[in-house]
Amino acid sequence: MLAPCCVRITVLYFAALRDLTGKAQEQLHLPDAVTQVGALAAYMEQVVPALQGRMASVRLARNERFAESSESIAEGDVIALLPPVSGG
Amino acid sequence: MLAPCCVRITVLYFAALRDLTGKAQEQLHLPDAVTQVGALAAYMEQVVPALQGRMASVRLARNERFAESSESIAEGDVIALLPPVSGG
Amino acid sequence: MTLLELRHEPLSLDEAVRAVQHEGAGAIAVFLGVVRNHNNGQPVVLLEYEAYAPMASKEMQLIAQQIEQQSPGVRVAALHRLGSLQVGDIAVICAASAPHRQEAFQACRALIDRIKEQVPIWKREHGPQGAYWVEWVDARCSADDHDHAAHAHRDPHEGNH
Amino acid sequence: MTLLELRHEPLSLDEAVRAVQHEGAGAIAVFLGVVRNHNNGQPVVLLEYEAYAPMASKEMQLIAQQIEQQSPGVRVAALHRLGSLQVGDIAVICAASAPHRQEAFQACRALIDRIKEQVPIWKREHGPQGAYWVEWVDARCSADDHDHAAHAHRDPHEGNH
Repeated sequence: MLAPCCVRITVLYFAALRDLTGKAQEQLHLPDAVTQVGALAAYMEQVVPALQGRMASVRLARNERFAESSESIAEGDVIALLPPVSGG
Repeated sequence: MLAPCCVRITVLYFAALRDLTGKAQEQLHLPDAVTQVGALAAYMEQVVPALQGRMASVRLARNERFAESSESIAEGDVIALLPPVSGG
Repeated sequence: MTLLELRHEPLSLDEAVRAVQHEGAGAIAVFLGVVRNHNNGQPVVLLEYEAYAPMASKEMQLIAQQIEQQSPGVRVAALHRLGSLQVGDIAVICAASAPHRQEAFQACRALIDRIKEQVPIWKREHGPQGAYWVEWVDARCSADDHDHAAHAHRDPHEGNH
Repeated sequence: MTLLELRHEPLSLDEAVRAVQHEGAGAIAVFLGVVRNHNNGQPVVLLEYEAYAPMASKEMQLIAQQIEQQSPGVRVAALHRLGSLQVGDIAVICAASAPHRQEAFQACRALIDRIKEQVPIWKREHGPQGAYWVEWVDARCSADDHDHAAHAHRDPHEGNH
């Protein structure tokens, strides 16, 4: 489970995504090919059934800041999946 | 003083105009030729020394409403001389 | 029952907000005009406000009606203080509610703009160089007079708020 | 010391105004977002707000800094409520002070616009047909589904405030 080969991240789910996945957060071990935020979004859409077909409007945050697709992911990062916001 | 020949009006002075005329209001008997608001403004500039050269920025109200120059004046009207407003 | 009043007592922000709040109002925009410590580059210690009260009330009613008729669903309220005010005192409160914020902001802005333009209220500013009526430029004084009025005239865009 | 907070307790209008008031501020613009009794033509009885709190706080700080740097002399404050809110409860307060009203209105408007656009806060609306997350359109549902999400999609300009 905690093989040294893998980058481990924490994923947070909010609002509609928490309801759909049934959880507020989980730990993920990333395949070596998944090194950037954009690739992570595509990977998660594949491996998390509740996310399939639903990622188009979802933004990703890395360590509490909105993340660009090209941003690199590092061991221990906290990645949040943010549905369209509706504050105010 | 109260000759039936004359239209009598009350004139109110506000703010800088009250300071300059030294009074808050006065009664005026109008010459027969002064029948409209515009003519009244010109007449007052002539007969009230404190107003001479100072009427350009002054607006007139007739019975608590802004008045057009062409508006007729009637017995008992209350005419207010309003310097540029500065509320707020 | 629109709240539109001139008052000698301190103004209440909550009262103005309550006056426009209702169950369909998702947005409330409020404007506060506050006496600040300088104007036209001069220190201000005191402002005196006076009004042609009956006409001022009518003009405020007229402005409120125009704004509410122009934007259905909008409700407005305005309170204007009279008498002697010090730095930090609230001189005017405008409030506007609407279903959405765009209309609320627009109505609130229109309300304060029109009140400042056309309601017969005047303020006299007291600073270290004496007192003068704001916006009054004495046409009999020459342009190079160094009094407050001439100063105000050189900088016509510098209103109090 | 800018006041920017997420709170589960009722919000105080006076607190927000005091946070931006100072002796040079002649104008204060305030926006209140209030829970209203309908949205997208549906009755609303309850709203639940949740946030990604640490990120939301950072985003609010960022927005406030941008606005204050853009307009020297402007000070802003924002309070956003979390938890269960009923019709009439205040969900958000934005306040902006400036020497004059133009900048105060602009800053207040920019503040609420950007908070609604980019701060990670979500609301779930409870009406007679159940609960749904506002702004969430489930891309897996077909366009002719008659649930709230599809309904919201048909009227994208009808935000909550």
